[in-house]
Amino acid sequence: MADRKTPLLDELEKGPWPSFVKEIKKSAKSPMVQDLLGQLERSYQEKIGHWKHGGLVGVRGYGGGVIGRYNDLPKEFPQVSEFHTIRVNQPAGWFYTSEALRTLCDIWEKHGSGLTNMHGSTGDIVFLGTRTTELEPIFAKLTEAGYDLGGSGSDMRTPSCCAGQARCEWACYDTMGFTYEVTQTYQDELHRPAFPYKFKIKAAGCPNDCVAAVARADMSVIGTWRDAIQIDQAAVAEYATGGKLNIARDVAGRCPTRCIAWDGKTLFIDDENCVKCMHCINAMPKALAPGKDRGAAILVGAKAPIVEGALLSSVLVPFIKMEPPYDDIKELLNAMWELWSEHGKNRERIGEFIQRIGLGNFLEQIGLEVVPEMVTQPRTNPYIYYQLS
Amino acid sequence: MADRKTPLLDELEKGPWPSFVKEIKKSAKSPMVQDLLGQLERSYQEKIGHWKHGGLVGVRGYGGGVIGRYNDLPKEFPQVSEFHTIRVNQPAGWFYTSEALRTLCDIWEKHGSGLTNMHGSTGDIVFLGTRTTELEPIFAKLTEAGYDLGGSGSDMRTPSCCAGQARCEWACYDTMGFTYEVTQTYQDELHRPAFPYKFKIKAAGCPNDCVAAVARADMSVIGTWRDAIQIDQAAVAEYATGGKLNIARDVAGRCPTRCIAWDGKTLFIDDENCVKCMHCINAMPKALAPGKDRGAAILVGAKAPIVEGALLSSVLVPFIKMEPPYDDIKELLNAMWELWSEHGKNRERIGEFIQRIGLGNFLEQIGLEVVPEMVTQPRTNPYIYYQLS
Amino acid sequence: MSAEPAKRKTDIGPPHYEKFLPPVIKENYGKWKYHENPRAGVLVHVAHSGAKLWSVRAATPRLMSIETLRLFAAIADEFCGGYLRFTSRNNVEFLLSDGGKVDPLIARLEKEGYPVGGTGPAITNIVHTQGWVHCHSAASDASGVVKSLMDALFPHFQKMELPAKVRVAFACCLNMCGAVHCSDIAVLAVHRKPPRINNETLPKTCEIPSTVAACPTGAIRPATVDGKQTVQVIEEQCMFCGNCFTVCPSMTMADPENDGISIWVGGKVSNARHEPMFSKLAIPYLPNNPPRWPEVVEAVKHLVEVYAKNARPFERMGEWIERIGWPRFFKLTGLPFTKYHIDDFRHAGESFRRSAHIRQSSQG
Amino acid sequence: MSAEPAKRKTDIGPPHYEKFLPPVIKENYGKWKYHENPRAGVLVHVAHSGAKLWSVRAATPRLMSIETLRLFAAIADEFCGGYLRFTSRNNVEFLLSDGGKVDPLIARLEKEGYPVGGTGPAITNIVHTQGWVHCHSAASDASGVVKSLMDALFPHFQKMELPAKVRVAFACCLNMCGAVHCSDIAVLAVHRKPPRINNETLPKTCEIPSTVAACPTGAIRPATVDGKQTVQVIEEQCMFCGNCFTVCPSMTMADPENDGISIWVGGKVSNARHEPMFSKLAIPYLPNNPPRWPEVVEAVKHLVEVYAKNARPFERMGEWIERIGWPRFFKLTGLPFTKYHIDDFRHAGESFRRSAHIRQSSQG
Ligand code: SRM
Ligand code: SRM
Ligand code: SRM
Ligand code: SRM
Ligand code: SF4
Ligand code: SF4
Ligand code: SF4
Ligand code: SF4
Ligand code: SF4
Ligand code: SF4
Ligand code: SF4
Ligand code: SF4
Repeated sequence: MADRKTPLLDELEKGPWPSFVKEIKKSAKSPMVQDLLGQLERSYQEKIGHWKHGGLVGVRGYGGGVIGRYNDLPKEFPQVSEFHTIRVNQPAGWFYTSEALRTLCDIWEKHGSGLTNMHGSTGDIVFLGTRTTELEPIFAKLTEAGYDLGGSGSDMRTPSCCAGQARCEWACYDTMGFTYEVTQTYQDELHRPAFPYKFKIKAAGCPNDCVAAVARADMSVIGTWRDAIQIDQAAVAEYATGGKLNIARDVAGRCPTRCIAWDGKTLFIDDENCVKCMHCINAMPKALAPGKDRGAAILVGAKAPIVEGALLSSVLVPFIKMEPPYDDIKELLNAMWELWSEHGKNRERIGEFIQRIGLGNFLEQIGLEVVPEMVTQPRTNPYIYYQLS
Repeated sequence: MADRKTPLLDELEKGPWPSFVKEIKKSAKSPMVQDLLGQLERSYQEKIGHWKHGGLVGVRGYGGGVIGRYNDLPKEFPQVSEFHTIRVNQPAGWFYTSEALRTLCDIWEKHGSGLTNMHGSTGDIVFLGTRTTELEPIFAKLTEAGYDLGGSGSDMRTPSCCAGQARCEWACYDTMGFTYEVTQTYQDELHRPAFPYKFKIKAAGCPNDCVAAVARADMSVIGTWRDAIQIDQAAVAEYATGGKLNIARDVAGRCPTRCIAWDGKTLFIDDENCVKCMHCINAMPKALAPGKDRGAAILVGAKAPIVEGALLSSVLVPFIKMEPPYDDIKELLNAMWELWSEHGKNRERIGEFIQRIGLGNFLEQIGLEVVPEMVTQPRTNPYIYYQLS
Repeated sequence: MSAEPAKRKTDIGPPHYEKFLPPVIKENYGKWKYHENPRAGVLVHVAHSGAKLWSVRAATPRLMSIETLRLFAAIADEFCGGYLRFTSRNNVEFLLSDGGKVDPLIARLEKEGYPVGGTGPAITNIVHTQGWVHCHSAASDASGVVKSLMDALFPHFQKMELPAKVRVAFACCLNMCGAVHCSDIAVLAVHRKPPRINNETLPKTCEIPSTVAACPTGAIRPATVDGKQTVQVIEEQCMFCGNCFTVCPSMTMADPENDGISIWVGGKVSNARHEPMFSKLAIPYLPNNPPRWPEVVEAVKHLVEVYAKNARPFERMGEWIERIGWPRFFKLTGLPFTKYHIDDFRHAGESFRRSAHIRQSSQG
Repeated sequence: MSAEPAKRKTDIGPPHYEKFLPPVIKENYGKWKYHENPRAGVLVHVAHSGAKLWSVRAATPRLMSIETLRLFAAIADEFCGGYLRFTSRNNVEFLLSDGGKVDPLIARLEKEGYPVGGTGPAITNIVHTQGWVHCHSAASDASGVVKSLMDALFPHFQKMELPAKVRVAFACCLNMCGAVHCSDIAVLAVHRKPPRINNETLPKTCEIPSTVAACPTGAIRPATVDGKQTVQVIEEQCMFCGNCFTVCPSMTMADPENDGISIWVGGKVSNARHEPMFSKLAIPYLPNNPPRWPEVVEAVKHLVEVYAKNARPFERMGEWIERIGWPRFFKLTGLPFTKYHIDDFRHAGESFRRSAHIRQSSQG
């Protein structure tokens, strides 16, 4: 069948940035991709998508991992009348070997469009477009090769994390180890949706939060430390004389709590007032490092706007030591999930749930003590639900 | 009739701070006050008040100015079975002459308890306690002497203001002149409740806000300026050497926008970024003064918690010249009152009303242009009510 | 406007303030240059003309007998041509054009029991309300608590040795007539039991729809009790604000055992440095203990002392706490942080800590 | 747990990452000392042992053919023993233990059309979503807008000359799969017409109670249209979020004429300096103009330029705007401030300026 004409899409082959159109065309030997090109060109002409509301498809025994997709132009583009997405759980930190990549490519070449997202926004390997009949064969081959599906629907979503200790000097705990551990522990929660709504976990090794955990995860695990920042004064002096950095203005002057003093010779940090924001360390990586007493802060509740408005995660546990097998965090997860599953409304994220029942009540229910670190300030309104003893 | 025994209240005659109990006893020749003492002692014993829910009483043709009060122990304390409060509109800035005070005392001695509050929390002279039958006579004598009642109920409440230009070098407009003018202009709105709820006006001459306008008035008029702060460098130098003030730390270091530079000799202010907070001027009154292009910012909506939670006023007009007869402000008031009276719910303060209908809609309705000064930041949620043209 | 017979005077408004201004003010109105604060309670305002105005500020209990007002009048006649004013915080100020009379005036006022002070970085009069003296809503008395507090805080009224002004306010119920919602230290009387409904009187005295509408949490439902139209309260949903009582006399809140006092800190009104701030909860509940409320007095004194010891010059209570952080505030004051301190009303979520900015090292 | 026959493999989870780590990482795992960023796209991490790891970051379109993945695999074999990874923003990183191979690798990648860059104070890949390529909700395409934007912003990918990182994100509907709510520059596709209800199919396809419950503003009411149980939308109450469509296929949002794109600024995720912040509305609407969305590209370029010109070192977009104030931001960018910029949802009042802190002098 002759290659389709795609004048509009062709415009997007131009320019220095790698082109997704070129990518699609690279796989255009697949008839599916031919029709995808045609349908997409049509969308570009008409300024409207041609996918219908997703239907429920999946692999046996799993409730998630596949996003069903059908088009509304089956006559014109029959090859993509079914064009489902498969979410494959990525290796922690998105590390691969060439061999691993080839294995995945071979499976996907045989059973799908050959198009992927590396990676989906939650972190999965996304296999973009196949038929219902291919789902079981793909699943069999994936598990054979040691891979499994990721999450979708009202389940625990595929956890993800930054490179952490694999490559970063600032990692305050083993983000990849932790992510692998929770993913394995909660395979059932990941594959069989049983929550009121989705629940995402993201693990960042330090407060720079390179996986946007605070904005995108129902549970955000953010590495931090409890003791003093490690300072190498000699190295500080080098930065001072290096001419690239104005320590007074750019480092001390930008410390959020103004807890850095710099007299031109020695850098003094009032660690009591340091909020572990990372800025000074970021600015002088050779001179400063997080302290030695490391762990993580656990925050909960981030989500996009739907329904009650977007939320960032908020502090649940100000500091916790991160030691395998992370039993305390698992207990916390179990307690939260139990409460939320029982009392959460349909499609109510845990962040919205907490606001509805009140953080104080939530903490009481899951048996966590209330500490002032959880809030920016105590209540200002006098509507207190006093409980008379 | 023998003086009552008030052992508990007597405890409050002790100590250095002037005693309200002594005050009450000073007027104890009045039988009313005798019973008041008795009833109050009883409240102190029982830890509960003995006043019943206020009933509607007043003077002919007025809907406000009197707070009806009856006790729940008419047998024990018949003299205070009726004990109404009269709110007398104070002179702007609470200035008096000895003669004026005596006039008020004479009227109140003849027709009431002889107890007062100088002043009520809204600003009125409060005559504390009299009978229904005394209301008309008191009103006649007050008007005779050139006084009138203040507000209560769902009306414009008695406006009040700081001493302003009468005594303060920082006053950016004539607070007392303005307050007198609006009070006189809106006598009908003040005396005949016709709003959804109360509406308070407070005028502060500068951002120090010595009448707490931003917290306690539905319309808060706060003096400010548009040009550069006036600096007398010589006087600054005196403060620098005076030894009392550390200009770098206490002045520049506390400027909210850090827009002050101090090199030990000259003080430089980046007025573009000055938010007119007053701090540097407060700290060096002999050296600094507000600019010459003076006026006021108009804020709306402050209130106590009932019903939706406490509010501070928010910016409605960032800057306005304050010139008698203040027609532009009157037009603004009329526009706001009209809209609020028509669409406000019963007992919905204007601050709550604005939040319910949306500030954007409110501005459109009253014909004010939207400017970014009205908000700390643009919206973060994407729920935009687009209107397609 | 007014439908009154012509002869009866109405709507004349207050007298014009000009009548009450001393000559020095009339002459220098709007022409002041600067001021000084030589001692607590004394302000000297200097005009561009060079003219000077001395203001001497004396304490008042706000609730005053006409005898006292007449005394003030007499003193004003004797020392300053009869000119005086009251302040927005209920102190009295005598306005002198002769500086020589300041000290004798102060001596006289002290002798009469109206001490001079309250200016500068000090504690001035406590804005307050009616309490048991006149209001039906009161969860405590106002004047008695204020008197007890000011007796204890009195040294700070006479000296100017605090880091900054400390504004203390009192309100006797959640209506907050004292506008305590923005004070360095706010003392707020609270009810802690749901309204007691009088089903006999309610149908006659209350408008049911507006009563239902009055409840911020929707805890009130219409109900029929033995044939009568009345209301019922879902008690778990009641947070004791008392707004139902304001609109409906048959729903009474006052309760001798459980009413009491809460304490809030860190509010401010001025724009100086930090924007205005609400007060935040420090102590959820202290007992009503007339005549001198020792627990409340102790708590407030303690807060002032900890603040005075730790804050830097010009730092208001709330600015100081922001600098050191709330966890440290609770440590320094030794106050427990409880479930009650976490907001759970409309915008509660806005007060959650939505970042990893945590003073991890200040555990100790 | 799983009720599957034993032989069928399930719930095995992802492969263990250790299998994929190069020796230099295995040996120095958790023992890194510091890093350097010698040029855009190249990171050198130095371990306490002295060992070094070079990471070379190349752009990807995220949507990739297996042919490209195989190419990456081949390149990895040739230059770094087959070790590579992808980043949280969809770039690819080749992991070298031999610094000598860095330049040749870069040359090779550039030749293949996968340019190197995106580190440091630069613009890296745009987090984005499916758009017309795969999603039913899309108000615009994702890949096309991103490609057009990155072509225009490309110099900032290759150089590190911005005051700080500028994170750009794209989402094709308010579900915000790109989590655009905390980006320096967020490009968000929007619907602007209420859902079109298909009363024929709705009764069969949608659960009416959950559809009604799905509406954040309560704009959806149950209704009966010629006998059929369906819903109706109070159009004035609809703000086009599309959540009804998510739960009910018979309420379609997409509209070729009125769908388009909004632009938001000043969000951030990191805790560095300022706490994380949401993005705020800058431009309410720009038209959908495929294939290259010129209006959107221009607007974003302009925002980056104004920021680059005015911000100070280390200042993220949102930190810069906070320093100069929003009024100045709108002046500098020449963008109109409209009614749409003022929040009017749940917590709107929290964004009002509740003080007199106003930059009065920056009118000009
Ligand atoms: C594939 C992916 C976008 C992408 O191109 O990468 C995606 C695609 C969809 N998302 Fe998402 N979401 C994806 C990450 C996200 C993220 C970002 C994240 O996870 O970090 C968010 C924002 C964070 C959050 O969870 O709040 C996100 C917030 C949503 C929402 C709004 C949820 C909310 O509570 O606000 C919906 C609507 C819903 O859940 O019904 C949604 C729904 C959807 C659906 C299933 C459409 C729908 O209404 O059912 C999309 C399927 C598109 C398709 O046909 O392929 N998607 N979605 C991402 C998952 C890939 C992966 O597994 O790695
Ligand atoms: C007398 C005074 C307190 C005082 O001792 O000074 C006072 C006394 C009462 N106030 Fe007030 N309010 C007084 C100033 C205030 C203030 C402060 C202010 O005006 O600056 C506030 C807070 C600011 C505000 O307006 O929000 C205030 C907020 C309230 C409220 C709550 C209104 C709200 O929207 O939150 C109520 C309840 C109501 O309006 O039904 C209320 C109601 C009342 C009532 C009428 C009781 C009632 O529920 O009907 C009180 C009568 C007490 C009595 O028997 O004398 N009072 N009230 C003040 C008026 C004196 C004067 O005219 O000068
Ligand atoms: C007399 C009075 C106005 C009136 O018309 O009655 C007044 C008078 C002055 N105030 Fe005030 N303020 C008065 C209530 C207030 C209030 C309102 C309140 O407390 O309810 C405030 C807002 C308080 C708050 O922020 O919570 C107030 C916040 C200020 C400030 C800002 C202080 C700060 O750093 O936040 C200044 C500037 C200063 O003190 O350096 C100030 C400065 C002044 C000056 C120096 C202005 C001047 O040059 O005349 C006056 C003497 C100050 C002093 O007492 O130390 N005045 N001042 C009020 C005296 C009350 C009293 O009896 O003690
Ligand atoms: C590779 C990656 C993590 C991963 O496991 O994939 C990563 C890696 C590094 N990040 Fe990151 N960050 C990565 C996504 C992020 C994200 C997440 C995002 O953008 O969605 C953030 C939060 C962004 C935000 O705040 O909106 C992020 C905020 C930072 C910061 C804080 C920057 C700031 O001033 O706010 C630093 C510190 C710095 O740059 O000095 C940092 C620093 C670093 C360092 C220097 C850490 C290290 O020593 O290895 C790494 C190289 C930085 C660089 O690219 O300039 N990384 N970094 C991600 C690369 C994405 C990409 O392809 O460009
Ligand atoms: S989040 Fe911290 S530890 Fe993880 S990669 Fe980023 S900087 Fe390193
Ligand atoms: S980490 Fe942040 S808060 Fe701590 S000292 Fe460094 S800059 Fe200051
Ligand atoms: S508000 Fe300003 S002008 Fe008025 S008295 Fe206070 S300081 Fe003076
Ligand atoms: S008035 Fe306030 S903002 Fe302006 S320069 Fe002085 S201290 Fe800074
Ligand atoms: S605060 Fe409450 S009790 Fe006190 S006067 Fe006001 S309404 Fe009455
Ligand atoms: S006290 Fe307040 S919360 Fe309780 S029922 Fe009455 S109005 Fe509702
Ligand atoms: S943002 Fe909306 S349109 Fe885009 S992928 Fe997510 S759900 Fe689909
Ligand atoms: S688009 Fe959103 S606001 Fe409009 S009806 Fe649907 S759910 Fe409600």
